[in-house]
Amino acid sequence: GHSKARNKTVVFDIDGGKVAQPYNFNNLVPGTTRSNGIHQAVFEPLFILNYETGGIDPWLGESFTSNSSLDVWTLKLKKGIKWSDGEDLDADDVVYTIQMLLDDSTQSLRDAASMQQWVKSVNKQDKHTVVFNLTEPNARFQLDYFSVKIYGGVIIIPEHVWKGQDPFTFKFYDKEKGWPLGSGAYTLKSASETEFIYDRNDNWWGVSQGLPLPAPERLIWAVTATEENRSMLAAKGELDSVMDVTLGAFEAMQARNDNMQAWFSELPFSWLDPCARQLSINTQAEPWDDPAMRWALNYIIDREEIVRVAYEGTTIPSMTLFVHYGGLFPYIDAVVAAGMGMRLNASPHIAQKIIESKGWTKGSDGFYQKGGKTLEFVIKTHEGFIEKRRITDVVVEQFLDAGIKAEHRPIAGATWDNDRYTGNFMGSMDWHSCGSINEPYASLNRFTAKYLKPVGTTSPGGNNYVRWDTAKSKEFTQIVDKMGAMPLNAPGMVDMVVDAYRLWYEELPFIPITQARKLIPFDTTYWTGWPTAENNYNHPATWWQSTHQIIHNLKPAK
Amino acid sequence: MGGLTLQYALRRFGIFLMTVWLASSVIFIIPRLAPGDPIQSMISRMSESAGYVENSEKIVEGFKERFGLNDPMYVQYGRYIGGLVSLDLGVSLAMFPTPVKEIVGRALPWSIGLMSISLVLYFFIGNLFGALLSWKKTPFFAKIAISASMIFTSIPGILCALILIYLFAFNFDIFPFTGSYERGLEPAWTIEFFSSVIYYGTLPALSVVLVTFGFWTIGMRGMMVTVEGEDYMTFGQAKGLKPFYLLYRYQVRNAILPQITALAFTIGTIVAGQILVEAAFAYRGMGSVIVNAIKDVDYTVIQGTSFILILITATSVLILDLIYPLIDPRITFQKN
Amino acid sequence: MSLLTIEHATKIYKVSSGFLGEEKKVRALNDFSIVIPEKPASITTIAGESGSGKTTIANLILGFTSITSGRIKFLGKDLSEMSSEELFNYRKNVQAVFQDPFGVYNPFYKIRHIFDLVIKHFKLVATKSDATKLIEESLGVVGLKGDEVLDKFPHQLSGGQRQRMMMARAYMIKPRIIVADEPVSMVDASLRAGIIDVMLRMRDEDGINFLYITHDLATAYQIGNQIYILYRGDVVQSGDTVDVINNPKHPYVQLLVDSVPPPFYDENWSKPVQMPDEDGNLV
Amino acid sequence: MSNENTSTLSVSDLKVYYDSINGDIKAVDGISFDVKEGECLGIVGESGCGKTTAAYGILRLVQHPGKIVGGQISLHGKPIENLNEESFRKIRATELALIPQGAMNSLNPTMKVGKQITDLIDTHKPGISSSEKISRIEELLGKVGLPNRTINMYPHELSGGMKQRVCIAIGIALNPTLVIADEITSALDVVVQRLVAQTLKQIQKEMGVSMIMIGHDMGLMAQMVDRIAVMYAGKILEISSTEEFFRNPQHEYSKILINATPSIHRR
Amino acid sequence: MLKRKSISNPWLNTPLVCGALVIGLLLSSTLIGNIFWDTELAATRSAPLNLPPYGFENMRKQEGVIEHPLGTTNSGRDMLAVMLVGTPATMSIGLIAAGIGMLIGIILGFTSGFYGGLWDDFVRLMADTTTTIPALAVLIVVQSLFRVEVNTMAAMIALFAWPGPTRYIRAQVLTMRESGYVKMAKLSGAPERDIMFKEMLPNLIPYLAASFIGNTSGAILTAIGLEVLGLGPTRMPTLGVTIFFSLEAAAILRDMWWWWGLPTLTLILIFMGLLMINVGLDEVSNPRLRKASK
Ligand SMILES: Nc1ncnc2c1ncn2[C@@H]1O[C@H](COP(=O)(O)OP(=O)(O)OP(=O)(O)O)[C@@H](O)[C@H]1O
Ligand SMILES: Nc1ncnc2c1ncn2[C@@H]1O[C@H](COP(=O)(O)OP(=O)(O)OP(=O)(O)O)[C@@H](O)[C@H]1O
Ligand SMILES: [Mg+2]
Ligand SMILES: [Mg+2]
Repeated sequence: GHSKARNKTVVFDIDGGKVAQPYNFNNLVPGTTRSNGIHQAVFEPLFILNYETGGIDPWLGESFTSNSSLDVWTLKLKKGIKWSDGEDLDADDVVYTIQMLLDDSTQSLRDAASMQQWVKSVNKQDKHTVVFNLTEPNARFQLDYFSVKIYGGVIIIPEHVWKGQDPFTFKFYDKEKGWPLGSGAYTLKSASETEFIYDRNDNWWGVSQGLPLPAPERLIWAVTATEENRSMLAAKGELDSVMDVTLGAFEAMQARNDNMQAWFSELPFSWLDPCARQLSINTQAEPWDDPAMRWALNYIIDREEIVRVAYEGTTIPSMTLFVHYGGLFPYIDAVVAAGMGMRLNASPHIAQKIIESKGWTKGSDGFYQKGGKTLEFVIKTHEGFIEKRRITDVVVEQFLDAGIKAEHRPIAGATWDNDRYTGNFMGSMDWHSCGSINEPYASLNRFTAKYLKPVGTTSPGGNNYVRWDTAKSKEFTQIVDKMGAMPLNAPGMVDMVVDAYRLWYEELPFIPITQARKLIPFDTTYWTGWPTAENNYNHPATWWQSTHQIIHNLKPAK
Repeated sequence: MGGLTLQYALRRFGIFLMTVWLASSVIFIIPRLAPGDPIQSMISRMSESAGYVENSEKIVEGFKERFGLNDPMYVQYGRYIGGLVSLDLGVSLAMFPTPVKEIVGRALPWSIGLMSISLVLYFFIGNLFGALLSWKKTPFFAKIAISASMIFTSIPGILCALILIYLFAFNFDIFPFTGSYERGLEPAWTIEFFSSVIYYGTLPALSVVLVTFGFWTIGMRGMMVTVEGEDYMTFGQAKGLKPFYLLYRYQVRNAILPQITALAFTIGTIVAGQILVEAAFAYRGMGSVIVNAIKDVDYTVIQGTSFILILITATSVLILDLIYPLIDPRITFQKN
Repeated sequence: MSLLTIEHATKIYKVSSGFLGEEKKVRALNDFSIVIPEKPASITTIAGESGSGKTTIANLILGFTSITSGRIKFLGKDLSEMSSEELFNYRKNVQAVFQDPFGVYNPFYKIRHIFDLVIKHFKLVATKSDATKLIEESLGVVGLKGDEVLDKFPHQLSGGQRQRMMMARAYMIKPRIIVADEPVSMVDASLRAGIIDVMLRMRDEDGINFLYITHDLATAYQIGNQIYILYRGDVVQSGDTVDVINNPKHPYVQLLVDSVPPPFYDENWSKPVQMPDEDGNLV
Repeated sequence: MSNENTSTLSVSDLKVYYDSINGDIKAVDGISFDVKEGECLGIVGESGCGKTTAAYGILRLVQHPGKIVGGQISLHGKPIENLNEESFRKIRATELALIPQGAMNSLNPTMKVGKQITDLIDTHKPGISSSEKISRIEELLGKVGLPNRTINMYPHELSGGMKQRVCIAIGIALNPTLVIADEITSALDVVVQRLVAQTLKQIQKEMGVSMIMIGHDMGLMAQMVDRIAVMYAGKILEISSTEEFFRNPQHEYSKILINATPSIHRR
Repeated sequence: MLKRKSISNPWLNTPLVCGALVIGLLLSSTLIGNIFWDTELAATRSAPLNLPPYGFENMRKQEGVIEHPLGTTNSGRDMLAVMLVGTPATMSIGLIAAGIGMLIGIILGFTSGFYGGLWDDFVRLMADTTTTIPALAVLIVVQSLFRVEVNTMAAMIALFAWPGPTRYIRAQVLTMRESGYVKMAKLSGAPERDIMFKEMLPNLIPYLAASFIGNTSGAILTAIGLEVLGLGPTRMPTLGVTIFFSLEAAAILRDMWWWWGLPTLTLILIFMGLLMINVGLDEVSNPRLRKASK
């Protein structure tokens, strides 16, 4: 029997088409896929950031603490961790992994560049303790790289397998040898472009430590192609966990399968993704280099209409540039209380006044003109992201109504990135204030002047590619830099955020639009215990490495 | 056989090489016309899921160096053509370090399999319907049915695929939704595996056939009308030949010749059309390879897969040229 | 001075098989010479079996194909050395009537088109009314009326009418010589006589020379002054028409003469004929 | 007119029209004639007067938009115009054979000559052994003066005269009662023309078949046929014996035809 | 001489006229639509979302309203307006692409056939090469890199639509070059340009028309192929774009048949119309069917 009973199996879907490289599990090479189940079920993280509590749950790690000056961090591993081949997973593996990243002179291995930026040296203290000496203080060292803040983090690799391999070409795949090899409760049974099957490893290390084995005997990650297809499979009960779908698709599934559920049991159904959506504006391109003109755009944008039309009500408008997570509420509240909350609805008449005050007049075609030039605004989007395309479609209509000749241009991801990072754009619908989850620094930091690059050269890491470069931005940078050197959520941080935020708010280098939603349906026909707003042990992003938690929480229905 | 000389074969092969070379050069140039590079795209994909990637410019530089993307264009071109000659399609940029040959090699058999089965079907059905449509003795209701069935021609392949999935997989439970063979089966030379492949391939093949056969029907009908007017058809009738014999041995036999030519010339287009259908079924063929490669601006994979398509068309035209005198005795190699 | 001279004309067609192709050579005409005197106007017949090179001669004279070796002279001037102006003038003086009375008409246009073309490009007359007069006059020569034919499409007329209009067109240009390549072979017996008659009248009344190309010895016998008989690109016998036909010397000429069916009930084909074998040798 | 018993084919008042938007084109407009046993009847007339259409009318081969509007046709005195399609098919080539106009295109270009004769035999005389078939075909080719290797040749490998002779071979393959030869020589050059005509005449005499010969070459007609019918605009103007016709043509048109025929014997 | 009645204009046959009517109607639908409908409603957010056509119910049990008789999409586009606007847009892609392809074909086909020589070899090699390039793959790349709107997209498609006409026209020119009327025109002193475009070209008109129609449907299909991949124009709701968004929103499973069904039906209508025109043109250009008028 090649198939296991349906009620012992959990089927997850992988969207985005076939997995192009199914037989390469070298997660250090940037191109490889890891959300094909391998980092959800096999490669375990050290810690998992809990989006609901704002705290950090231990997984392989027991604790990760810093000295008071924030430049020496000590990792303690749990005891008794074993690789699935029975070898110990201990400080040696951690040191080996980090050292390999530090040794990569090309900095092209995943995480190599960030480790080299922050880590001066890494040392084993004892079998379960590793000490990291940082190049400079970093309050977010554990959070950013080892706690699945978003998607995943640094993955510890088995020294006894990797030793002597070329980390660039090693595929970490050999059925005979039992590769790929992880410490998780599952091992890979088979791989192909369209599906990955994992079977439970009953000798999982946790058992010896008194932890229960997860209930599912088999996990499958299957490529399900189109939205239509995916929805039909789910409606038929052939998928237990579906990645982000549209509201309509979810309703259709629910109409045919009573057991479909999502984060909320009613509108907006969705869980909020950490990357809120924003309209970025090139602050060096005329006429949008004028903050007043950017404000005019903001006055035209009707966020409620965007939520209603582009999202069919499945998300909420952004009040600030932050994502609406509990950990950020103190800052959001303070900013709003200071009168800097974004408006829900449009005030086109204010926009009109601003634009006209800048010498633009409406021509016979209904568009503003000045000196023979029409007021144009081109928004580039990533061709593959329907959600952003739909927001843009609505925004374009709003701009057109207000007399701005707006145009939407979805292009290939690589070109889109290149255009933005080199400043070859006017507007872009994206999510690049993304970063803060439980503290405000990460998002603000991305727009500081230290990342500024002239138009034509690439902005580092896509930071401050809007090229915000004014007196106020310098002031903003000073405040944010100060925040960076303080421990997480230190006292006084709220006031600093309000100060910095005011500088940003006045010049508005990008316009927050909506919160990003992820409508993630689960089927409770065979399995219960999926994360929901009520059973909120963590968030439901099943393509993240935090999915280990979900799998361990599943219970057979009946 | 009309004197197939070595000289002719060589000359024909020369043309083949030249077309392949020219077409491959076009394929080399086009992706490089736009800004944006594959490494950046890779980073972009990482940031889609991970929020943002720190120090990505370092990664980009490192990889550009590794892949020689900083070399002058002519060096890259030389390397590319040199690689093609030794059938080395390079290493995927987006899926480093997998060789393109391996990626394509895994997908190609599935595509070719799907293509050949559906090709036989739509070519047969299309021409049969075209012949019946123009034949006097075809019952009227059959002609109506054939004409009606041609509406599929105007439906986009991917939509047709989804409608089929909705009907046969979702509503009637007859065929599977996606995939190429049953979950958990290991590819092997067993009956079980093969029947599974056929079972899973039915809907994809059906989609391709449905949206394609109409073109052949239309073409065949036109050719049949032309041939019907030929003197030899009247003479065949005067010989008192049986109507059906006259139909297939006289009319169809001659009408199908231009269809065969057209088949060779359009094979690449048809395969390209199949891409969308494959994508709809998450089929293991070249379809999703190409679609993904394009999304990631993976030059080498785009070039590699396009090169395969170019080879398929050029080879089929070459084969056609070499065997055409067998199909049409009037053509000799010396005339062109 | 002679009107038209062909000296040792040889034509070899190169049949290439396309791109990078090898070449095959077909010797269509071999060392052909002829002299057509300016006066008196005459009809010179070129006869021979199919593929013997007759049309090749016509094409060479009309400049549709280039000569491989030898020369063609018009009033002493070599055709290949003519300037484009002289060539244009040559065109005016050397016209043609072809075998197929259907193919020479562009089916897209009305009959009038063939006359308009000539008038326009050769600038024969200045005004529209002059043009009409000229056309009517030329049509008159071949026994047709303008309003009967000019506004019809070619397919609406009979083969005989179409062929006579071709004569009228050539006549309108008033050339010195008309190359008539099998002008009657696709026309019915009953209409043939009319066209032959027109040729005779044009020769006798207007002094137009004819190069009459045919495989039909019977008509040649009726009207021709001189005859050249071609066999596989070579002239096998030439001379006065009546002489040649009455005294065939070369075996092929004998065969040709023998093959003409006597159109009378009381005269029979004498003996069965024997075909040349595949290599073209006469048995 | 002729005696019932000895007439192989008798056609009376045959009408074939072509449909057109402006009404019917009366291509054959009520023609009547007989062909006696072993006789050769010539039909002459200008191009487009309806000769081919008449032949097709007799063989029921008129293609759309043409249609047989009326007329009685009997073979050996038995009417055949009411036979159903299948029975009529069976008498084609076995009783009424056609040698088509335009032999250049009358042979299936993708079939070897031998096969084009065999398929005829197979259709009408199934069950003949293949060796017998081959000897029959070789005999036929011999009759029309073609070498045996012609069997394995494709039509495009043959010259016009050879193709015409293959058509003759096909026409006479099943010893038909009546052969209709439609302008079989008009596309050939004089020498070949004569050869083909002689061959046909000889075969007709040997086999004693009746024949209708269509053409417009008066010289050839004079040599070949026993009686001549002159057609003009879909009608038959006169039918008379060849001798009578040349001596004493009844119609103006007939006189033109005769006088317009040049000769190398009188100038 | 037999009196031959000429058949009335062959261009006026039934299929041709019917097809032309259908196509003409669809092409002018925006113009006609503007009279009785507000085609601005085709824009995003101009109507309530997800409404079914009048007289039907959607999955949420909402009833269709007469203000949006053909229903709406999930981004609030009125389907009637979408169809009125999108149909001619889709068709114009086909027409422009086929037109340009045809034009290139005419120029290259005529010159290469007429002059022969190296130029001819070159054109043939180019045509062969272009045929081997997988058009869809190249178009996907170009479109996803540059994202062009309707007209430019049509022009790009045209870059792959010329080898067919070129090859055919070249073959025809080679035959026509030897024809009597071309020789006559030469003998009448006509310049080469006149011979090509005044003597030869008119005779190809029925074929050119038929091939134009065939290429139009081919180009429309190519465009649709790009659009259903999400690579179509943005604001303009062409049929393919509409289908793309419907599939992105699982319209089939949501029973929103009007969303994907109406554009599909229109596509079928377009193709049937073009097919009828083609059959009609066959009657014009097929010598056998035309014999009657000879
Ligand atoms: N364009 C050409 N290319 C190659 N060979 C040619 C060409 N034109 C004629 N020939 C060859 O040259 C020879 C003479 O041909 P030509 O047309 O002059 O003969 P003809 O006497 O006019 O014959 P017909 O009586 O059939 O018209 C033939 O063998 C023919 O095949
Ligand atoms: N398919 C057709 N449609 C309409 N009219 C036709 C068709 N075929 C022939 N005709 C007309 O019928 C008449 C007789 O044609 P037919 O072919 O029988 O003449 P024919 O005497 O055999 O001429 P030819 O000597 O040229 O072979 C002609 O006027 C012709 O135009
Ligand atoms: Mg000739
Ligand atoms: Mg005839």
